[in-house]
Amino acid sequence: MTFDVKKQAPNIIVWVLLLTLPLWIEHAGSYIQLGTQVVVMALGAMALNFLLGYTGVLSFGHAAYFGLGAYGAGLTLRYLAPSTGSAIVVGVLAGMVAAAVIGPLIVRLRGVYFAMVTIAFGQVFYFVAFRWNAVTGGDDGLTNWKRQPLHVGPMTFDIQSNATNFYFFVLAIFALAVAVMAFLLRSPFGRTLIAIRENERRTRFMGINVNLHIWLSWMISCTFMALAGTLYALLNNFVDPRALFWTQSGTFVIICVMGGMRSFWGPLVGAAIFVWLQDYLSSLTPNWQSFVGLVFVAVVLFFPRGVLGILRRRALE
Amino acid sequence: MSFLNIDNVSKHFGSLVAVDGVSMKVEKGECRAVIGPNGAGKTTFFNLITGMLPPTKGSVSLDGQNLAGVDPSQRVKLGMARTFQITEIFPELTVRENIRIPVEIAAGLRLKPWMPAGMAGQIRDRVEQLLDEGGLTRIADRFAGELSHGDQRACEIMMALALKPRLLLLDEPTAGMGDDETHAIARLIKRIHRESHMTIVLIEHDMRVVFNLADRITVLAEGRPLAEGTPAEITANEKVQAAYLGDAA
Amino acid sequence: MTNDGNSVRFDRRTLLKAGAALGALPLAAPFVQVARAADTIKIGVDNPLTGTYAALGKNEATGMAMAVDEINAKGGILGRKVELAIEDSTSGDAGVAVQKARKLIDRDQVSFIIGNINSALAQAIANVANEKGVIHVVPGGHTDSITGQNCHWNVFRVCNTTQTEANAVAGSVIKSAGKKWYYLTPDYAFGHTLQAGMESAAAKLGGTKVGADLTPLGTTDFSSYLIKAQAANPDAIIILQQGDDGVNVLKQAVQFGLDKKFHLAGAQLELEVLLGLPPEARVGTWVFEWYWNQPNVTGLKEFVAETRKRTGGHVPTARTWFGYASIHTCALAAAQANSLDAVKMAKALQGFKLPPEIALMPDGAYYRAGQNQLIPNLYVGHPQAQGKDDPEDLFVVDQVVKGDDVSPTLEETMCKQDWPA
Amino acid sequence: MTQLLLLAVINGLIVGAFYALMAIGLSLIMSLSDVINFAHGGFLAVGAYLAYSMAPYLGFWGGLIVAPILTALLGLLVERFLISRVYGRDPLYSLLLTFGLAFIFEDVTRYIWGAQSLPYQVPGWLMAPLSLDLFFLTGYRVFMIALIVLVVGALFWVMTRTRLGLRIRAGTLDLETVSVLGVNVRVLRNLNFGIGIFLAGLAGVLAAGQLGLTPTIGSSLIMQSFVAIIIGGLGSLTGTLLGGLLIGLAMNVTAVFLPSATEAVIYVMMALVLLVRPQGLLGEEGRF
Repeated sequence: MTFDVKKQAPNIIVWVLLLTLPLWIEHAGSYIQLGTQVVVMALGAMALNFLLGYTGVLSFGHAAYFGLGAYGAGLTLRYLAPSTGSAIVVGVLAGMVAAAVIGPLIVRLRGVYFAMVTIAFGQVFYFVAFRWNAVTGGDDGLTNWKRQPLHVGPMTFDIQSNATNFYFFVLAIFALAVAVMAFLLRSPFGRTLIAIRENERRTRFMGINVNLHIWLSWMISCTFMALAGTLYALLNNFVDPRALFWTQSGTFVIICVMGGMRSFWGPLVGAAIFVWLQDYLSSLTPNWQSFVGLVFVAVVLFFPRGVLGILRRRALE
Repeated sequence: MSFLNIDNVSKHFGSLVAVDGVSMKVEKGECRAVIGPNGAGKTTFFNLITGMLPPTKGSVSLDGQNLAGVDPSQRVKLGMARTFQITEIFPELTVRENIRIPVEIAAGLRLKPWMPAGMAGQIRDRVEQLLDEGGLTRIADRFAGELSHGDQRACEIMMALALKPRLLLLDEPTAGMGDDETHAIARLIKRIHRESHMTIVLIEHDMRVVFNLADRITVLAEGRPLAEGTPAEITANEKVQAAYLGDAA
Repeated sequence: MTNDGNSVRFDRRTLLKAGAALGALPLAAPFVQVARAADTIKIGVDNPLTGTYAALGKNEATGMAMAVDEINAKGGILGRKVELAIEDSTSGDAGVAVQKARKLIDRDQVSFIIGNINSALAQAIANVANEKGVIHVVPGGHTDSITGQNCHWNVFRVCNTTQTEANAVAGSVIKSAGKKWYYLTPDYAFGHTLQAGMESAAAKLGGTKVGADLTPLGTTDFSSYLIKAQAANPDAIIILQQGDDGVNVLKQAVQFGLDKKFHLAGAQLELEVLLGLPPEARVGTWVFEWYWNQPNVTGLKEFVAETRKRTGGHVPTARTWFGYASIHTCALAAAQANSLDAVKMAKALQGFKLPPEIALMPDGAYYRAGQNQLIPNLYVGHPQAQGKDDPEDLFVVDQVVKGDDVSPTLEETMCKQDWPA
Repeated sequence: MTQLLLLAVINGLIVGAFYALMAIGLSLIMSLSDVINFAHGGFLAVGAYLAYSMAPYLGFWGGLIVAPILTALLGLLVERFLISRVYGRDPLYSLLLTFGLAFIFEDVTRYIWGAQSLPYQVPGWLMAPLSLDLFFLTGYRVFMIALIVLVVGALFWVMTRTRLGLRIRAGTLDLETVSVLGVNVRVLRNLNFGIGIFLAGLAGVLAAGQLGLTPTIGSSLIMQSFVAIIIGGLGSLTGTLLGGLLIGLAMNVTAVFLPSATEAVIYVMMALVLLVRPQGLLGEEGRF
């Protein structure tokens, strides 16, 4: 195996930028928590893109699994154990189990119908979090807990009060998750998913049980989404039902599309743009919602391939 | 017992009877053509064989195994591969990847989240072999969606072959093609048939192709079997001439 | 990770460009930053501008702007000009509110932070402000815990606790309606504590609960709850919903004629809700936290006139005053302490009495020491369908209550302040 | 308890009829154009605000008629210049487009009419309850039901008896064939969208009579409409109507016994329906 610099250039650029982020983010007029949020949202969007961009299945209800991860982590720290590690494990399991159960109900559906049903199922979790006041804190959110310092053997990493350490913690998990997803997409199984996206009928007539593969892809996607959710909860030391609300799902979809659904790093680029833009616009004008809406419309009408899609096309020409 | 045994199948859509009591026996290694005028129910008949539609009546069996209730993807595992009237390929992938996916599936890797040690070379060789057989090597790195109609069709046939089927079903393989392309595809099918003794069932409109390729011909008209026989017998059949060849000629 | 195959396909130039674009994004943004001039003092505002509480947020913002102009006209804080850094907290997304609080404190280096109308968001911001040691003023989030169980040395509150409001109104309701109450309570912290407050206040006067329903925030159709309430046959239906929910429940209750069968009452009512109701639904017994039409209050006329000038003729609401008093609290704290040191300012505010032209109520208002809760007057009364002299004069004050008489004692609040060593 | 239950049932049907009105509009658009119109709630709010603004000049009745028509015209324009541009593309794009439009609608209505909830008045004689026992049967709610029955009836008539309706229904089943037969699909979809938005506008005016008028008035109603469509079956107007009534009923009955499950119950129903009949109660098999 030789190291192909040309091929690796995108990866190198992405990782150099992410690893040096704490050095330049404040000079760029931003702040480290926003950088952490970009990485968290990017992980969520890349998880969604596993299903959306690489399996071609349109879920509009992924916020539910994001929120389940977040609540799983928050509830663990609040009630079970003061351990960041277990919080993440519980959150991820919560998302995975829910996805496994709901999967069989929806894998038979396609297109807008699939989208609508995923939204509606997502709302179940929203209402549970919203109404089960005694446990989840209801609309007020789940409070009175904090992410805990990380103990690895005799060493302790202070990710609790040190924002930069927490950033690197999130980045490490992001790297691991992204590596697993990339590895899966390059495997024979991953290629069957791409085959389903490209042509479901052809794939079925290759002897693939399409529904089973979509279910697996759905579960993988939701599991990583839940992982992103746990990090989101840890970032804010807070969870509320809005993390589960269906409009949050729309945000993830637009992030994927904006960055470029067909590019591996597209969702990361999309997350960087979206998070920054929303932060910027909402400081600038109380009518930021209109601008966010306009961004949606503009992306759909003029940049359906997303930033990386456009760049790639131009490069090909 | 014949290799493919279709016994008295019918398909009703509401009050419309698309296929009405058709039986057909295809022997191992045979190349069978199904012909008939437009609306004769050929494609529906095909869909009954491949399991895309459940028959209203009758049964289909392959190599002695009854296929009732077996869904399309499982029929593929039993050795049935097909192409479609409108080419079904992976347009945004390269031709090589189009072939590679069914090769991996045939190697039993459909659910493998990693490439097993030692398989990579084997898979690569098989892909190159299929590309070569299909005459696709020169365009292996182009996106399938950009290819000419004939090349796409060749790609689709090789994708079906990559699955190592025992029965190959081709739905109008030369539909909408010019003379050169038609000729090339016919040659490809002929070579596959000759070299691998593959059992083939094809629907075809172009009579030159049919008489060139088929060992036997089944004629359908208005969903019913009209005649069956060797090309020579069919040419001589008056019913067929009246119903079909007459207005086709 | 290598990118062989089409599935994960890249092009080097693409990514170079993308990388450049990604890097350039924040670089292109320094103009976002409000000038960080050394001679201005910044007050961060983390309050809703969109969603359910947008109308309330806007009124608070008006009051804040008025206060800033007054302070600057008199030379600013410690001789430095005051400037607001305003962020939209949204009406319910605490994640956003927390993010914005961090942004205001870390990046904009504000000396004070103001917010929030939503109690949950106020509590979340309070935790950030406490972690960073910045003075935080809550203008209008009522949940008791903010200046109770979860109180902090640096967190001050202008509006009342729900228990105070309940204590103020309970007697009047029992007197005018009767002792059997059915509660319709919004299902979030504010509603829960308000109902608990009403129950405990009523219990002291012999009132009983005959039933209660929790309604989720954002409920539009209250008919099923109203059906249950009337079946319980209470003396009074206690409506604790606020904002849009309050408008919806009152509108429907009156359409069903329930105001003629039972007494409709509640604790907190706001002018914004009354303005959103059709005249026939302006009924019941309630408490206002501040009202614009009061005789003999120093500076009130001028305040009303200035508000009208800024809002196209509208009168100030309690929210306008909350915003106004919040900003003045910051300026007064700095002046009193003669310093911008948060601990010194917080100490200076213990027991601090607001000057009358800022308190704008008959008996004035002061921050109770050890709790940081403002103790003002409360106004118990009833709405009127149409204002006599002014279309926005929709509330008739029957009784001005002294905050000291109805506030829970310091022990009852369970506040234990956590002063830094 | 029996009486309470009876009241809940009647009330549930009233509320359900309203959900159905909104859901039918959504369902029409979804079946013919394959678009989930997230902006439906936004159109509803526009209808309500237009009626409010016109009330001083046209009165309640004028507003009731004119506002939905104006909303429908706005719908035609939005469809013609924005939504029609994403037909034939991945459904993802139409979803994102209407999602973005929903943001814009909410914000623009807030910009024009303000965030403050506005009092919308219906004629006094409609306000009183019809009887003391069935106090929730106000004149207004009875009127609302009558109007919904009338409009839905008219819609069914249009769909089964007129050429436009037949074409829409045929297009829902097989758009390709319809276009081959020489029907202008573009115009068909445009008009169909207009009809859907008309229903949203009407729902808006009716809602404003009961609810406070705020920019978010529509977004809180849209999710119930989705569930009504899924339960009833996409592509079947009768199914959607049934779905609307069922969820109204379920929510109100649940509110009596287990109030905290009021919202969740309709999703449980949806899951059950999907499990047993994925195409919905009256949906056609094989459509999805």
